[in-house]
Amino acid sequence: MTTVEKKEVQAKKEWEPQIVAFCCNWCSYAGADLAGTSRIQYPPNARIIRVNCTGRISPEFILASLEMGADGVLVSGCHPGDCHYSSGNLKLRARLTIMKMAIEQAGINPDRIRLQWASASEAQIFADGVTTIVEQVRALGPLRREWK
Amino acid sequence: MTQTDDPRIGVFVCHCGHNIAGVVDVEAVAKMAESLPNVVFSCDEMFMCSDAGQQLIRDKIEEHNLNRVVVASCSPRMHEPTFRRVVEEAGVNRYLFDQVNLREHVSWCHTRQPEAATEKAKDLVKMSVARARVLEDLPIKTVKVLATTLVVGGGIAGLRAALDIGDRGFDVLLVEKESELGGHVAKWTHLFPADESGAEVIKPLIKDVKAHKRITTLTNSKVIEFDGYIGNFEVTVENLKTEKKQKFDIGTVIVATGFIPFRPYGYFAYGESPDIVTLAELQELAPSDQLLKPSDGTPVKKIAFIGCVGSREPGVKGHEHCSRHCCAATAKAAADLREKIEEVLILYQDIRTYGKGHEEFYRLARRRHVIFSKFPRDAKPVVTVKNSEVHMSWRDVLADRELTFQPDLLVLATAMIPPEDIAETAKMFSLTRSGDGFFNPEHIKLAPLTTHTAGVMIAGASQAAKNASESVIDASGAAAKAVGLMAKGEVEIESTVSHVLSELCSSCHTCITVCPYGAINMDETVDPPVAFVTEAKCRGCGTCASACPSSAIIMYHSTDNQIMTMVEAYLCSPAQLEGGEPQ
Amino acid sequence: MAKSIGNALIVGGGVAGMQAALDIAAQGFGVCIVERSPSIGGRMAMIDKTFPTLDCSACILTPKLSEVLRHPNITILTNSEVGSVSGKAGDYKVRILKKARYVDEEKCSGCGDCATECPVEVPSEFDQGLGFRKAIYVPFPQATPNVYTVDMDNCIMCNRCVKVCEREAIDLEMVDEIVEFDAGAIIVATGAQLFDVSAYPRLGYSLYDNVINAMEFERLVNAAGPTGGHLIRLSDGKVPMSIGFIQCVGARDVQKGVPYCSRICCMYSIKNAVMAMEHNPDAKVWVYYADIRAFGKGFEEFYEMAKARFGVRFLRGRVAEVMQGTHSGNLVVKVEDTETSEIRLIEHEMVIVSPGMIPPEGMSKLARKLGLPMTDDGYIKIEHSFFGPVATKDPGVFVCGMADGPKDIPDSVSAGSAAAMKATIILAKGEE
Amino acid sequence: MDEVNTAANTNHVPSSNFAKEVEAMPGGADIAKCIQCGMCTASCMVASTTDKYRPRKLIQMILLGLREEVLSSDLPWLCMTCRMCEERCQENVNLAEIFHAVREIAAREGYIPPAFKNAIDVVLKDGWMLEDAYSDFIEDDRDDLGLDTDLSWNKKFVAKLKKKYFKGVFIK
Repeated sequence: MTTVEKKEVQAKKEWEPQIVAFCCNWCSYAGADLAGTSRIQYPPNARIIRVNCTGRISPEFILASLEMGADGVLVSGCHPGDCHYSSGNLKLRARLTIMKMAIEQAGINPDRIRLQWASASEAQIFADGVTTIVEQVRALGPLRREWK
Repeated sequence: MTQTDDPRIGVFVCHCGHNIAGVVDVEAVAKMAESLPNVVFSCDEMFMCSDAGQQLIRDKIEEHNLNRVVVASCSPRMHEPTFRRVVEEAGVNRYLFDQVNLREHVSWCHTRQPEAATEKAKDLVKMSVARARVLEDLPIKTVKVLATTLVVGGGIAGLRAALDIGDRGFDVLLVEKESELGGHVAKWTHLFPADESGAEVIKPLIKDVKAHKRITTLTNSKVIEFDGYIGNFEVTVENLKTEKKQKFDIGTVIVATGFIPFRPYGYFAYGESPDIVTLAELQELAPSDQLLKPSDGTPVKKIAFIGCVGSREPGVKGHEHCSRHCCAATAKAAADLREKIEEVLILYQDIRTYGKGHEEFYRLARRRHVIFSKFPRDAKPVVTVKNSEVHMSWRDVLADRELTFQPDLLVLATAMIPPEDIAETAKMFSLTRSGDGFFNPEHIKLAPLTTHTAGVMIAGASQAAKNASESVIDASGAAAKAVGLMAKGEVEIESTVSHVLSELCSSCHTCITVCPYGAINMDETVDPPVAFVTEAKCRGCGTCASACPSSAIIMYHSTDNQIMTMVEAYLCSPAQLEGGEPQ
Repeated sequence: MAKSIGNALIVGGGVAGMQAALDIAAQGFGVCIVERSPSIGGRMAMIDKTFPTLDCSACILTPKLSEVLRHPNITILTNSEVGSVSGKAGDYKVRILKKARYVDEEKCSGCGDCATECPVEVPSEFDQGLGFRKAIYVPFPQATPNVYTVDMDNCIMCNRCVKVCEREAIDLEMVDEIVEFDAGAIIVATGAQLFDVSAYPRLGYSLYDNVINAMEFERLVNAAGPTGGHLIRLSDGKVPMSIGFIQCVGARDVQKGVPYCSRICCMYSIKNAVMAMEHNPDAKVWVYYADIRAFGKGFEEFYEMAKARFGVRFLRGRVAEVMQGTHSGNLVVKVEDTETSEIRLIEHEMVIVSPGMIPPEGMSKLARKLGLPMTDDGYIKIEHSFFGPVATKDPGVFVCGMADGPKDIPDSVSAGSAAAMKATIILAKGEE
Repeated sequence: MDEVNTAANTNHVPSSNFAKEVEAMPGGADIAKCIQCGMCTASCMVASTTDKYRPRKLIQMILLGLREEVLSSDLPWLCMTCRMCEERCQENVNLAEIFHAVREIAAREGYIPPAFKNAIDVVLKDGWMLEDAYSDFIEDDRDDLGLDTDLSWNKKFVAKLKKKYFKGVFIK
C-alpha cells in the first residue's frame, strides 16, 4: 500500500483535522521549539510553516490553505509590541480581522482560523493554542462538509 | 549552478540518537522521501550534525550531483547555519538547503503517539522537499564592519566592556542614561565576594574609562534611534538635558542596560514604615559607624532580612526567576553588620550561596550568630506596622515553632527585575525577552552573550539576574564578540530581502506605508515612479510582499510560491497536483 | 581571514577552551589547544541533555567541535600535555609533550576497520566504565579529531590493526614527541573532575550495583551510551520504577575537604530526574537535598516545572545511608524530612549519587609549571573578583571554565570568551 | 519535665543568646555551624526509635534561643554519645559535645530528668547501680571464682568523692 492509499484508508476510518500553522521565526516558532525541548505534549495535527514575520502572511495563504482542504489554519506570532520587525504582527491582525468576516460570508466558520500570540518563552501557550484550534475544528467537522 | 538546472534533491533523515528515532520511524520517512519528485537520494543516519554526518552530506552531493539538500533533524534555529555551511563546502548555494524540524516539533512533543508522529514527519519532509524544488540560489553578500562599538549602559558591565574594547584598540561610544557612570555597584556598601565597597571597585574603572582615548562617553544620554544592520548601524543619541541629538555610525553594539531592584509594594508592609527597606536601599544607606533607623535616627539594635521577595514566585509573570545574587549579598551584609548589632535574623527558603567564596559568607554569618530561619513556601512571614513599630511573625519549619520579632530595621532582599524601559530597548535593538523579562541570548547554553540580532551583544544583568563579578566576566566576553567582528572587518549578511518587480508595480505606495524600516522608496527617475528596496535597510520581514496588491514584491527565500507549495504538498494528493479532483 | 600574527595557547579542549579558541581565532590570531585526552569536547560531550532546556548536549556541542576543527587558525594537539613553560606575558616558550598515539593523524580517516579487528576489549572511560571499547579506539562517535588511538597499556601487539588499516596509518613503534610553541598568552581551561563518591561507603556506591553516580546515569540514558539509551539497572536489567537522587556528595562537605558548593549538581540532578520521568512516566523520582540552588537563567522555572509538571518529588534532608535489600537488589534510603522532622525510609530500585566537582588530576603540577598560585580548594587563584575574574597573577595567563572553580556551561562559555578578550589584548600589543 | 510540644504554639522571639552561652561552654564551640541538613537525625540511633528526639531540630531550637524549653526538656539527655552524627556531619558540628555542654547548663540550673537523677542518687547512696540485683547467687559465683564477695568498698569510695567534690549541692 502506498502512503497515499494508507492515508485514504485512515481517512475513512477516522477523520483527523488537518491544520496548517504559520509561525513567525522569532517568537512562535521558537516557542514551539521550547514546547519540544520542554516535552510538552500536544495534538500532532498541525504542520508548521516558518515565516520570518507574521506580517509576511498574505490572506491568500490562508484562503488557499482552506481551499486545498485544510480544516483549520493557525497563525501564531509575537505579542503586540514584541514583534522582531516592530509591527508586522499588527498588520497581520488587521488583515485577518477583515478576512474572517469575508470567509464567514462565504459560508466558512471563522473559528477555523485562529490567531494567537506566543512568545519564545511561552511554550505552553503555543501548545495550548494548537490544542484549541484542533478541538475547535474537530467540533466543526471536516471543512469539505461545510463546502457542500 | 543556474536555476534552469533540474532539481536534484538529497534528503537526510537524522535519528539524533534516540531523540527522533525513538518516536518517529525514521527509516520509513527516508523511504517515503525516495518516492518524492526530484529526490535522487534519501537516507537516515545517527547524527547528521556530527562530522560523519556532515561528511556524508558532502559525499552524497558529489556522488549524486545533488543541487538541493533537505535535512530532517532538529530545529533550524539550532543547526541551519551548520548545514548551510556544509552544503556550501560541497558547492551548493546555502539558500538551496532546507531543514525539517523532526525533533522539537515532532518527536519531543508527540512522544506517546509514534504513528501520528511518523505521519507528521512524513508530511513535513514532503513539504520541505516541495519547497526545495522551488528554492533559488541567492548571492552571498559581505559587508564591512565599522570599527566602533556602541556600549549601552555605564554600569560595571558597560564600563568593563568599553575598557576591554578600547584596550584592544577599537573605538567605543559609551552611552549612559544617568549623569554619573557606575550603575548600581557604585552605590553599594557591602559588595561580595571581595571586601571592597562598590565605590572602591567602580572608581578606578570610571577613571580609566574617562582617561581612555578610544572611549567617548555620553552621560545623561539615551539612544533614541537605531537603524542599519550588522557592521553598519546608525544610531541617534539624545542628551536628555539639552535635548541635543547626535548621529553616529557604529559597527557593533553591546547592550548592558542592567536591572533595577524590585520595589516590593504589597509585600511585607513595604512602604508602610521607613524602617522597612530593600536590600538595595540598605546598600545605599550612607556608610557610618553605626546603622541608624531611618525613622528616628536611633541606632539599629535588631535587624531582620527576608529573602526571595518578588523572586521565585511560580505563576507570577516576571517574578518566577531566582535573582541569584541576593543570598550571598544578604549573608555578606548580615555578617558585616552583625558585630555592631545585637540581633540579626535571616528568613529564607533556600540558601543559594553557590559561588566562589559564597559558602564562606554563609558560614561567617552563622559563626557570627546570625540566626537563619526557614519559613514555609506557602506561608510567608506576616509583617505589620503598629505604632510605627515593625512586627513580624512566621513559622520556622525546621524547629516547628511560631516566631515573632520586632526588628528596628527590616530588609527585604528583592528581585532583580528589568529596567522599566526594557521593552523600549528590546524594540530598539530588535531583541526578544524571556519569561524573566530580561533579554534572550542567542542560545541559552552555548551563546549566552550574542543575540538573534546580528551584531548586537548583551552583557551583565541585562541578560539575567547576576552579581557584579559575573557581570564583569560577561562584559569581557561580549567585548570579545564585538572585537571578533571588528577585527575581521567584514561579515556575511543574509540575502533574504525583498525586491520590487518594477514592471508590475502600480505605484500605489502601499509597501512604503507598511515597511517598518523605511527601506522602500519611490524611484522618481522613471515614469510612472516605481517602488524600489534599499537592500541594506531591509531586514526581511516580508510585510511588503504580502501587502502589495499587485504581487509585485518578491520576498527572497520566502516567495509566495515557496510558501504555497508547502501547503499544497501537505494537503493535496499527487493526483490533485496534476489537476485531478480532491480525494 | 587575516594572517596569523600572534599565538595563544589553550590548555584544555572542553567547552570553555573551545570557546576561547574560537573567539581568539576570530580575530585572526593563531591558537593551539593542548588537550590531554584523545578528543576535544570535555565533560559536555559525555552529558546526555543540558539544563534548563533539555537540549541534547551532543547536538549543540558537535557543531562547535567541527567549527574548532575546521578553523584555519586553530591547531588541536590531543593526547598532549604542557611540558614546560618559560618566558613572560607576550612571549612564552611552551614545550608540549605530544604522547604517541600510534596512529598517524594525517592518514587516519576514522573508518574504524582497526577497531573491528582488535581483539582486546576494555571498559570505556567515556562510558564511565559501563560500556566497552577496543584497545584501538575513538572515545565517542563525534570525537574530534576523528582519529583512532592505541591504548598501549592494553594493547597486546598482535598487529592485526596494523594489517587491516588500508591507509597504513597505524605505527605501533611511534614515540612521544616534544612540540615547541611560542605563545603570547596562555589560557588555562583544564576543567574539573567528579568527586569519587566511593569515599562515602555509607551511600553504597561501588558496593551496590544499583547505586550509580550522575555521570554514569548520563551515559545510561544516552542513546549512544552502553545501553542504547535504555534506563535500566546494572544488576538485573530491570527498568527502575523508583529512583532517588542524593545531593551534596563531595560538595559542601567540610570533613571531606570540599567545603564549597559545586554549583551544577542541583541543576543536573533536577534535569536527570526529569529525564528519568521522561524515560518512564510511571516512575517515582525523588531528589534529596539541603538547599536547591537553581540560580541561573531559567533554572528556577525549570525546578518548578520538574515539580509541577513532571511530578519529581523533592525532600529537604541529606541522606544518611543507603541500604540494600538481600534479594531484590532494591535500596532503602534513610533520610530526615527536615520540614516535618519525620525520618523516612524510602525504597528505590536505583539510587543516583550526585558528585560535586574537584580540581582535575595534575592541577597543582600544571599550576607549578605556570607559576600560578592556587586556592585552598586546589583551583587556580584568580586575581580579583571584579578587576580580574579571569586573570591570574601572571599578566599573560588567563583562566576560564572550571579551572578556577565549578561552573555550569553558560558561565564557562562566557568565561571562555572573557579570557579570549583578555588574551587578545596582549596579543594585539605584540602586533603593534 | 515539660513535654516539648506544649510550647510549640506559643510565639517565641528568636535570640542568639542561648547559642552564645552554649558556644562558650567546653564542647559547645561548633553550634553555629549547623545548616540544618538533617544528616544527624537520619544517622541517629536514638531518633530511629523515638519520634520525640531529633538532634537537628534540637540544634535549631538552641539556635533560635528556646532556652527554657530546651533546658527543661529531657531532649539533651537523650543523646547516647555514639557520635555517628559527628562522623557524618558535613559541616563538622560536634553534636554529642554540644549536647553535653547543654546538659551541664541544665544540670547547673537543676534540670535533670528523674531517670538520670534517680540513677545518680542510687550510685551516691549505694556506691553502685546494681546493689538491689546483687543476689546470693552472684555472691556464690564470685566466691567460686575466687573474687572478693564484699562490695561495700564502693560505698566508701563514693562517700569520699561526695565529701570532696559534691558538698551536697544538688543531691537531695
